[in-house]
Amino acid sequence: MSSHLPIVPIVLPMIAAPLCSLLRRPALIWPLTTGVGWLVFAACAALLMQVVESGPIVYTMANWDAPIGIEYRIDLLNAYILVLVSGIAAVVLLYAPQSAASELPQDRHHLFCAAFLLCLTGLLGITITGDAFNVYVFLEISSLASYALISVSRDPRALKAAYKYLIMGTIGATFILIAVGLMYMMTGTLNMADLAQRVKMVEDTRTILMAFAFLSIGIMLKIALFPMHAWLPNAYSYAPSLVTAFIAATSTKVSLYVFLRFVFTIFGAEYAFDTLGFNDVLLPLALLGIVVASAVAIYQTDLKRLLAYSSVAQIGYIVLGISMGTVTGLTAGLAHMFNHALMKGALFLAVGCIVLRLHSSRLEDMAGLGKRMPITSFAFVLGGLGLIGVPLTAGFISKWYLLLGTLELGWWPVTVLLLISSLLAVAYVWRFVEVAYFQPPPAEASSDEAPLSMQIPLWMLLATTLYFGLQTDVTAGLAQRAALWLLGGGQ
Amino acid sequence: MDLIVYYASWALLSCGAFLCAVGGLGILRLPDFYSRQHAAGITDTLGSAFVLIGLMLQSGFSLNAAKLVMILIFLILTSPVATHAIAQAARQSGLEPKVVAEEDEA
Amino acid sequence: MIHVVDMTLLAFLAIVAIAVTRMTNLFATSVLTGVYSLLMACIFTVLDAVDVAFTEAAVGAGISTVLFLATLSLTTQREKPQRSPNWKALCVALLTGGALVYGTFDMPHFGDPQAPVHQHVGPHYIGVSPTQIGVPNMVTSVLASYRGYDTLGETAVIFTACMAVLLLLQHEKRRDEQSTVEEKPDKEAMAHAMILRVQSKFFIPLILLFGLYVQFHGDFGPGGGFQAGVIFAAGIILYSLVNGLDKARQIIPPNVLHGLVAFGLLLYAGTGLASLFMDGNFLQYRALAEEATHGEHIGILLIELGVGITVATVMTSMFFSFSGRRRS
Amino acid sequence: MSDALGLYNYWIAIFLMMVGFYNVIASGNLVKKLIGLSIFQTSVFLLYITMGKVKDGTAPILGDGYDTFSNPLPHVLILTAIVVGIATTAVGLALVIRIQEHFGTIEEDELIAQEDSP
Repeated sequence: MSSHLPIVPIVLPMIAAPLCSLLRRPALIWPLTTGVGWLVFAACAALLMQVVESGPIVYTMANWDAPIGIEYRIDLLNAYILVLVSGIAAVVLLYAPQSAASELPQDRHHLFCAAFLLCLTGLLGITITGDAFNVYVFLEISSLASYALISVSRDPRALKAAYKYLIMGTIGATFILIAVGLMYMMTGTLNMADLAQRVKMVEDTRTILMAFAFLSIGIMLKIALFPMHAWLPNAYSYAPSLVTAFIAATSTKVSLYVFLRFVFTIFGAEYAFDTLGFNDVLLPLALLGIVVASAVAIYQTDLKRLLAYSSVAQIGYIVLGISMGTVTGLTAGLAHMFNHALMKGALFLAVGCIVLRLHSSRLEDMAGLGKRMPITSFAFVLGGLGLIGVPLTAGFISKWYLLLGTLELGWWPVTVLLLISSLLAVAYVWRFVEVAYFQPPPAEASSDEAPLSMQIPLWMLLATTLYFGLQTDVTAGLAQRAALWLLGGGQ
Repeated sequence: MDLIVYYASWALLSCGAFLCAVGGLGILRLPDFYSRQHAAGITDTLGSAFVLIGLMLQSGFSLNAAKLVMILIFLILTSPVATHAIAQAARQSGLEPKVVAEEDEA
Repeated sequence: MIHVVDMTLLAFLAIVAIAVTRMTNLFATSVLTGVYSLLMACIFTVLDAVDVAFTEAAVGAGISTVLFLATLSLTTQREKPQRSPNWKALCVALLTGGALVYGTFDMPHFGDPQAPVHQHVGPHYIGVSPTQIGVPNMVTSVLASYRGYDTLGETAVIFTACMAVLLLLQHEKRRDEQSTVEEKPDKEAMAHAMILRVQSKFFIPLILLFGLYVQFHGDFGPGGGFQAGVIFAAGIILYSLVNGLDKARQIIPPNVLHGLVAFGLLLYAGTGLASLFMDGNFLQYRALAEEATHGEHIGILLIELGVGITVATVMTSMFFSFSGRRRS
Repeated sequence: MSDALGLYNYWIAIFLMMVGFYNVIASGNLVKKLIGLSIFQTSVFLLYITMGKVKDGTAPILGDGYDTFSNPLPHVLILTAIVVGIATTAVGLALVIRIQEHFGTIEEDELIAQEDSP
C-alpha cells in the first residue's frame, strides 16, 4: 500500500470534508479535522523523505500513462511545498477550535471544517499534480473554499473583501485557463513533462508567447504581486484570524509554486529570462512592491492590515529572488517562501490570540499589551524580528541569500534598496512595540493570556522559525537543491 | 415521391421561418407587453410546429422523427402555459394593458 | 454550409453580448445571459461538442439564470446607469484582446486536421478508447476514466460551492423559517395558478424520467451525471416554484438533501478507493472486475451516479438557500 | 484572406471574451460584474471547443458510417470548466445577497462611499 502514499494528502481531506458536513457536532468534527490535518502532514513528510532519498515519484491515476491520463509527479520542489502547506494546516488546526469558537457562529462549524479541508485539498492538489489543466481544477477548489472561509467572519466587510477576491481570483484563473488552452492548442498535450518537451519545438510562435503572458498575469493576480495585490489587504484583515493565518501562509505560496513550475519546468529559464527578458518585468514589480507596500504598512492602524501589506512586500522579496534567475537568487526565493510562511503564520496566530481577548485588531486598542498579554506580545515581537531579518531568525537566512544574490550579480542599487526596506520593516514592527510596551494599559484592563491550546501552536511555529534560523540545512539546503534542479531544466 | 416530400419539407421549413421572423418583428414593434406576448405566441406554437414538421419529413420514418414528435408535443403543452404564467405574473405585479385612448375615457 | 451557420450564430452572440453591456435592466440582462448560453450551446453542437452543448444549455441557460433571477428578487432590478463608457476598462479590454488576437496568427486554422491537438494524445482517445473502455461515447470515456481524476476534482468543486453557499446563506434560517411559513405561504407559491399546477403535475415525472434516461444513457449518447443532475434539479426547482418552497422542503428535507450532497462525492472517491483494494491504482476501475471493460463499466456507472447525485442535490440546495432568503 | 477564414472563430471568441471582461471591470453593479464574468468564461469555452473541431468530423460518439471524429479532450475539459463556472457564479451571487443584506446596496460606488463616511 505504501506505493499509494502520493494520493493520501489529496484524497484523505477530500473524503473527510463530506464526512464533516454530515457529522455536524463540533465535538466530533474538530478532532476529525485536526487528525486528518496531521495525517496529511505525516504523509507529506514521508513523501519528502522518499524524494530526498530516491528521486522523483510518479503516480499515475487509474494507471493510464502520462499524456493519456493524469499523473502526480513529485520532485523536490513539490515535496517541499507539500510539507510546508500541510505543516501549516496541521498547526493551524490545533489552534482552530478555540479561535473558531469565539469568531464563528456556532451552527456553522461543520461547514467551516469542510471548507477548510477542501481548501487544503485544493492547495495540495495544485502542488502535487503533473497536469496543467488539473492545476486549474484544484485551483478553483482552493479558491472557492477560501472565498467561503474569508466571508464567514463576523465583520460584514469580509463579504466585500471576499467578493473582490472572487472577482480578481476568477479573472486570474480564467487567464490561466486561456493560457493552458493556448499551450494545449500548440502542443496537443496537457501533461507538464510532455509540455516541457513540446513547447520547446514551438516556442518561437506568437501563440506560445501569449500563453506565457496570460499565464504570468493570471498567476500574478493569484500571487498578489504588487500592482495586482488589491484583493489581499482587505481579505486578510477581515477574515477570521485562523483563516488569515492559514491563507496568508499557504495560498500565495502555492500560487508562487505554480508560477515556478510553469516558468521553469515548462517554458524553461532560458526561454523566460534570456529570450523574453522576463526578469526585466519581474524585477521592477518586485522592488516597487517591497518599497511601496512596506511604506504603506507603516501607516496602518489595524494590526492585521499592517501584516497584510507586509505580506505584499514579502512576496516582493520572493519574486525578487526568482527574478535574479541564478541559483543563489532562486534559493533565496524558495527559502523565503518557506520562512515567510512560518513567520506570517506565527504572526497571524499571535494576532488571533490578541483578537480573542480584545475583540479587536486595531492598534489603538492594544495599549499596554506587553503587560496584559506578555507571552503573546513577546511572540509577536519575535515574529516581527524575523520579518525584519534579524540574525538568528529564519528571516535572516533568506534575506542573507537575497543579499548574496544581488552582490553576485553586482546589483548594488538593489542591495541598498533591500537594506532600506529592512529599515521600513523595523518601522512597522515598531508600531506594535511602541503601542504594546510604551503605552500604559487602560485602567480597567485585566491581564489575560490566551488559552494554552492557542499558545502552543503559536510557539510551535515560532520555535520552527528560530530553529531554521540556526539550522539552515533543511530550508536553505533543500531550497538550493531545488533551485539547482529547476535551473537545470527540472526534468 | 421523394422529391415531393423534399419540397414539402422545405416549404414547411420556410413557412416556419417566416412565422418566426414575423413573431420576432411583432415583439419589437407591438406597443405593450400583452400584445407582444401575442406575437411571441406565434413563434412559440405555429412557427416552431412548422419547423418541426418540416424536419420530420426530412428525417423520414426513424427514431429522430419520433424524438421530433415528442419535442412538438412538449412544445404544444408547455408554451401556452408559460405564456399564461408570464401574463398572469405581469397582471399580478400591476402591469395594465395599454388601451386605446377613447375607451380609456369611457 | 457549416461556416454560414457558425457565422450567423456567432453574429447573434456578438449582438447579445453587446446588448448585455448596454442594458441597465438587470432582469433583462440575466435573461439575455441565458440566451447567450443557449446560443453558445447551439454553436457547440455545430462544432460537434454535443455533450458540452447539453451541459451549457442546462447549466448556463437553466440553473445560472434561475440563480441570477433569485438574486435579483432579493436585491435590485436596475443597475445604476453609467454616464459614459469606462475608458480605463475599455483600454484594458482592448489591450488584452489585442494581445490575444496577436497570438492567434500562429494558431492552426479552424478545423485543420493537422493541428497538434489532433496529432498527439487526441487520436489515442478516438482510436483506442472504444475498445479499451468499451463505451461508444468517447467523451464519457475520457471524462470518467482517462481523466477521471479531473472529474473527481470537478465534483469536489461543486461540493465546495455548496459548502460556500450554505456557509453564506444558511445561518439564521431556523429563526426565519417559522415566520415565513405563517406570513405568506401562498403568495410566492402561485397556488392560485391552477393551470400551472395541473401541468406541472404532468411534467415533473417526465422531467425526472428524462433525467434518469440521461444519467444512464451517457455511455451511448450525449449525457451523463452532470446533465442528468441538472435536469433532476430542474424538476425539483419547478416543483418548488409551483407549490412553494416549504412543500418542496417537506418532500426533500434539508437533512436528506445535505446527506446526499456528501454521499455523491463520497461515492465517487469511494469507487476510486475501492480500486485500490483490488490492487489497482486510484480510480483504476479496470481492477474492479475480472474483465477490464466490465470493470470500467461498473466504475463509470458508479462515478456517474456519484456525480449525478451531487450535482442534483447541490443545485437543489443552492436554489433552496437562495430562495429561502427573504428581503428584510 | 485564408487567415481570416481559418481564424475568424477565434477572433469572435476573443471579442466575446473582451466584452465580458469589459463588463467585469467597468460595471459598478455587483450582479452585472458576475454576468460579465460568466460571459467571459463562456467565451473561453468557445476557444477550446473551436480547437477541438476537425473539418468534416462528427461528434465523438462511435456510430455506423462515421470515421472522422472531433477531438473529445477539449470537450471533457470544458465540461469541467462549465461546472467550475456555475460554482463560481453561485458563490458570487450568494456573496452579493449577503452584501445587499448588510449594506443595503450592491453598487460599488455606494459601498465605497459607506466605507468612507462613518
